[in-house]
Amino acid sequence: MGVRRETMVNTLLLAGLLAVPLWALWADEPFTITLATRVAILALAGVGLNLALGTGGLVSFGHAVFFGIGGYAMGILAFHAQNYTPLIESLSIPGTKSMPVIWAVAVIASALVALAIGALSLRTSGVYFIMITLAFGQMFYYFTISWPAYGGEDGMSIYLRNSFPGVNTLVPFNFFAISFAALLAVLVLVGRLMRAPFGLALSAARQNEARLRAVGIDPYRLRLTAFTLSGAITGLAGALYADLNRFVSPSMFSWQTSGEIMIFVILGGVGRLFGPVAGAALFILLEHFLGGISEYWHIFLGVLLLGVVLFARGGLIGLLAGREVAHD
Amino acid sequence: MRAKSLFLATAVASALALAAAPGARAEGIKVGMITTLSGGGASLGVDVRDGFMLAVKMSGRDDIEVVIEDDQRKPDIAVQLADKMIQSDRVDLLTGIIWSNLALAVVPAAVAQGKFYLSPNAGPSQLAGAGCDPLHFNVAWQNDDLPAAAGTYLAAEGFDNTLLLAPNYPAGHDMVNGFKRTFTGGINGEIFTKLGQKDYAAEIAQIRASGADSVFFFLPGGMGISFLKQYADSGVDIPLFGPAFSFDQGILQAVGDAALGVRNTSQWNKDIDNPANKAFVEAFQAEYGRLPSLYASQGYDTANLMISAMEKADVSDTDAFRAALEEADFDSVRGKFSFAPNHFPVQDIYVREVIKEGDVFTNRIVGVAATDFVNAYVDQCKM
Amino acid sequence: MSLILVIEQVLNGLQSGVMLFLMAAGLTLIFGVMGLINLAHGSLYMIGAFAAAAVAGATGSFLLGLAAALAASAAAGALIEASVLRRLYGRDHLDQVLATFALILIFSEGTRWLFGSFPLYLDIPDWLSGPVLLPGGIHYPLYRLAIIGVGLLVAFGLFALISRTRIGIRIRAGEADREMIGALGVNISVLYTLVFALGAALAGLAGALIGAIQSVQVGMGEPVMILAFVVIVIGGIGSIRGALVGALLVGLTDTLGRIFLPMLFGLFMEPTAATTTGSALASMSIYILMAAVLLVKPTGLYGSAG
Amino acid sequence: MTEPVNGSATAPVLEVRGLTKAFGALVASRDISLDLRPGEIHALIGPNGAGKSTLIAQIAGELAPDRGEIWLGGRQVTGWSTAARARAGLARTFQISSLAMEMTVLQNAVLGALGARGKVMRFFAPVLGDRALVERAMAALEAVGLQDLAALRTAELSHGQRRQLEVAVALTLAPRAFLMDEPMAGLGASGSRRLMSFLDGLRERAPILLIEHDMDAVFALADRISVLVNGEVIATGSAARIRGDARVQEAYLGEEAEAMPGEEACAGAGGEGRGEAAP
Repeated sequence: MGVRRETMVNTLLLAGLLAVPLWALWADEPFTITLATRVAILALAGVGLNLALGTGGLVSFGHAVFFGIGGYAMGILAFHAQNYTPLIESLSIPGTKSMPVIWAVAVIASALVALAIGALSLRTSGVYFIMITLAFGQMFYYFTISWPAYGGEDGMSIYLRNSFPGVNTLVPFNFFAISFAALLAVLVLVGRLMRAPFGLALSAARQNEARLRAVGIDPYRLRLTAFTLSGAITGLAGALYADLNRFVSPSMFSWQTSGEIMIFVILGGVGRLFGPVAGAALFILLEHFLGGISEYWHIFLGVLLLGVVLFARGGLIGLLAGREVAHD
Repeated sequence: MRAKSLFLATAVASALALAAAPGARAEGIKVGMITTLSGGGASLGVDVRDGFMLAVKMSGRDDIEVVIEDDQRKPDIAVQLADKMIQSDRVDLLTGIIWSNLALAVVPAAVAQGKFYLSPNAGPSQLAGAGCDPLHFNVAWQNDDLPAAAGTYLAAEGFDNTLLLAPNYPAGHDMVNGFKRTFTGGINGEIFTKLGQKDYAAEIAQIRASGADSVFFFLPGGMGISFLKQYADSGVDIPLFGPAFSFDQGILQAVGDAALGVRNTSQWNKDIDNPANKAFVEAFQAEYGRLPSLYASQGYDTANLMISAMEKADVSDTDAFRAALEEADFDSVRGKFSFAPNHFPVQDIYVREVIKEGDVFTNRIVGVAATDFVNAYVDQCKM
Repeated sequence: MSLILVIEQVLNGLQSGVMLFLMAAGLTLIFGVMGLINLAHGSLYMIGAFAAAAVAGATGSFLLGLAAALAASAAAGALIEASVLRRLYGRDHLDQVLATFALILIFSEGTRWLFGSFPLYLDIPDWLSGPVLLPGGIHYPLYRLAIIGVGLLVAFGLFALISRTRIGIRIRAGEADREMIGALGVNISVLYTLVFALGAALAGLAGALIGAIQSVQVGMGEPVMILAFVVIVIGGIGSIRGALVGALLVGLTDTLGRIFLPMLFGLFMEPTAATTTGSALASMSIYILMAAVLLVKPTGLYGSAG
Repeated sequence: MTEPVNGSATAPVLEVRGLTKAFGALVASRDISLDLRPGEIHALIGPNGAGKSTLIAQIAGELAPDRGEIWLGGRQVTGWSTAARARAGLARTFQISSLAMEMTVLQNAVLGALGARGKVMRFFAPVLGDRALVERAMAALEAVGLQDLAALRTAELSHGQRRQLEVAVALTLAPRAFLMDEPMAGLGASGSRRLMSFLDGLRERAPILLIEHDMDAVFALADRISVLVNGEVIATGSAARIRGDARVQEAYLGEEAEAMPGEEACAGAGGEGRGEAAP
């Protein structure tokens, strides 16, 4: 019963996320479309983190690294393309304005970095893991601030949104559709993954590591794989987010960004496939709505967050769909 | 407001659609102000906003609508807000951004969409040189201006062994380069610190040991407060110079005695003797109960520039309005004010000294560093 | 570069390490006894600085300001412990991170709402200002020497408190076995509130002491909080001794790295590039240190278990 | 029903040779040697603090010995990880139920089957759509009598049912040897009896190294018994031999009577065993 109700809530969420920009298209409210695009992209970042954090129990306080790497993959490639300078001088590899290529680079780069960071960080656990991931985040943050080649703290602006074959990405709704499709695709993949042998074992690694070892499965490799996939997804979101803003900067790497991605996951419901979608939607809604009421809106955000942590542990999805039920 | 109910249920959303048809706008102008109103850098944004709104109020016009939003000093938020103001609020003109990195994120896209942007503060070199635009006007300074004027001044004063100190980020490098461009004396060395660093004991020890005859530093906000207090307490007596940012009205009270006597370069001070400035300083104090800052003066001038153009042209006539802005036919609180071909100010830059008036720390003008100063990027601008 | 400069920089590193210890000691105590990871520790530091600035500004007395800082931060600590954090002791770290992150938002914007956006003024008292001449011809600010003294005194006091006194025994018992201490009849919730208030007061003291030589403004606590976490992670979470060693390591690495890395790069690079690269690396140095320590000892230098 | 163990020609499945482990001055394992032969239940008993947990941890691979060797199925596994030993055929059950509580009963069993088969890095096909895995898991659940509760969340199981599930998960591994850490702990009298008869039949599938406090069960089930006192195996042999061993009576049984007064009440006939052992 609970399963069916959660499915219903999830479907409604997706339908809402699709319906609002459709309405905005009709009502000629392009900014509403931009907001919905932002929700889709941030939700995607959250889905990435949720794989590590919710399913795998890996509380990463450094996912901004992957978000930023995705963003900079877009920024650097597009920067070279718009200035007609080669990406790598000696090989005369050019930059590109093509989204699929940028995504591929973003996903691969962030996966590789996640693999490296994960391989080192997963030797620790608990609070140490939280803090070592934070430390890696800070390293990247200070590195990008003081690295002059790509703008340092100023970041980089891209004057035109990148292109996607057969789609005019400058039309807000088209870019929303691209982002929404990416979110859907990743949701489907992660949903399958959670039911697959890998997902079962990963979830067991979070719930009871000793049990997993006792049946002959080594949790380290599972976790490292999960962390890498998680970083790759968040990296893809970073590339899309950079394209939404046509801008990248070191703030994508800041620890507050890591905190915010975590907030999407918690607000929506840890470990729930659609939690980050609900969380990101709620966050953007709050930011937009409370931000208009008072410049001190962070106080309300703080109180709300506190309320969710203390009293509504299943997050928004938990409130709407009831207690979590084991996946079939 | 109408776009804000985004994620209520779909049903509500479509109900709203009926009520949310875009309303017809009255004549006049709609201004979008994106500035920093929360977090550590909020005092600058508050001053720009207050200066701007004071000028709007004093003009007595009721056809200026200002939408003000807080960018939280985050570039991505600033971009979102610009999108919102352009797409949803349908503003004619944007202004308000404090920080160079936020301006670089917002301005190119805004002017590309045909909106005017009047900068009350940030003037990064990219927007002054190759990235200049007919719709972009800077009413404050190019980032290099104040340090370059300081370089001229220190050279004229005969300093020949200057140590340079700035945070390790683009604006810090701009400031150091601006100074070096005009300074003809010898450079003792350069120290770049971590952005946001608050303890300068190590750097001060280095300064003490350096044997320099002067120190030029750029440390905005809390960094400057910390540095000045620690420097004064260290007993090192090598004279300090800097651009106005570390000696601004909003900061000086927090620095206290430590700043007394330090000379800095600025295009404005409250004791510049002209009627516009007198009226501004009095009105600002009456309205807000504090002395105006450099940022407040820039916000005030920005609004008056805009109002002067409104009197000559309608903002919907882009070319006419741009021409009216280029004339800069308003009474600047700085006295003389005109635009260089790249739409950055041509103005005098003064040398100020920090003093104490009663209980209040403030500046007084002690000289002129440069007359009719033109920024260094004019030639790179093709428009 | 002279020996004097090196000694002076070591003193500076010591001073920043000692202040970090005040922050880290509270954090590690709270973690050790209650198992709570408190991101809002930086807010308590900020509250100490603001209270000191407000009271010192109103009364003109730095010492009264310090007292106010201790009182205000201890009270704020006790308040959040009793109202919010108490509910989080049994929870996993994720909930704690989130809840205390929420507290940061509330404290930061609340402080701005109370005190406005402009930085506050707090200065060194006259009797501690200016440099003194140390043996060897080093001019060193008296105030920084005083900070080192206060910090070492607090460290000493903490060690004494924990190893010698009844309350220290209770703290250690709480660390070892929460249920046992309950069985012993100690009122555990009062003990927890006390420990939290103590940790908060230490943070507030650090905030006030540092506020006098830095800027007192909203957001001042977060960078320090992150550093304090780096410290306790290096030292091993829950260990006071680890916090002391970690704090000094971080203080020295940061200070010496800032000065000597650019010089090192200057040996084989042109000056501007050397200072840029050197200071970029210096700004990452403590995080590199932390990652390195954790890779060798995954539970920190003096840590027992994750 | 099982062949007598003494003088058996079959090679031991699990063998511990000269295992030593010290924590500072405390020697928790002192030159321990024992083996587990096909078809037998070998019980390991000893008073609290004798070093049973340390020994299990070393056999399972959670703790590295200072000296000594562990052999499993003819291979030395001393340096192997826990997971590698499990893959090599060592199935353990935990003293305190160690299950994934948020999963269903079936999922826990499937996890065991998955571990036995390997190939965990499968990302797309639903694990519960894999008939071979599910059948293997269901067979194990049926063996312990949990088949009707397969869809229940594990957290909702009773204590006794969780113990059964522990055993079922171990069964899915089709192991060479079972390592069972107090499987009867906390079971009522009838639960213990059922589990005893189950274990009695289980030894045909694979031998069991049984750590157990319930003396009644130990003396009824075990083919051989080893007695661990202060980190040392002071005696190994059949139930009868252990009952008659003077050192055991002195060092262990006397103390046990003092140290664990509840044992008698809990294990009903516990006194009987001691009574027989008494001179």
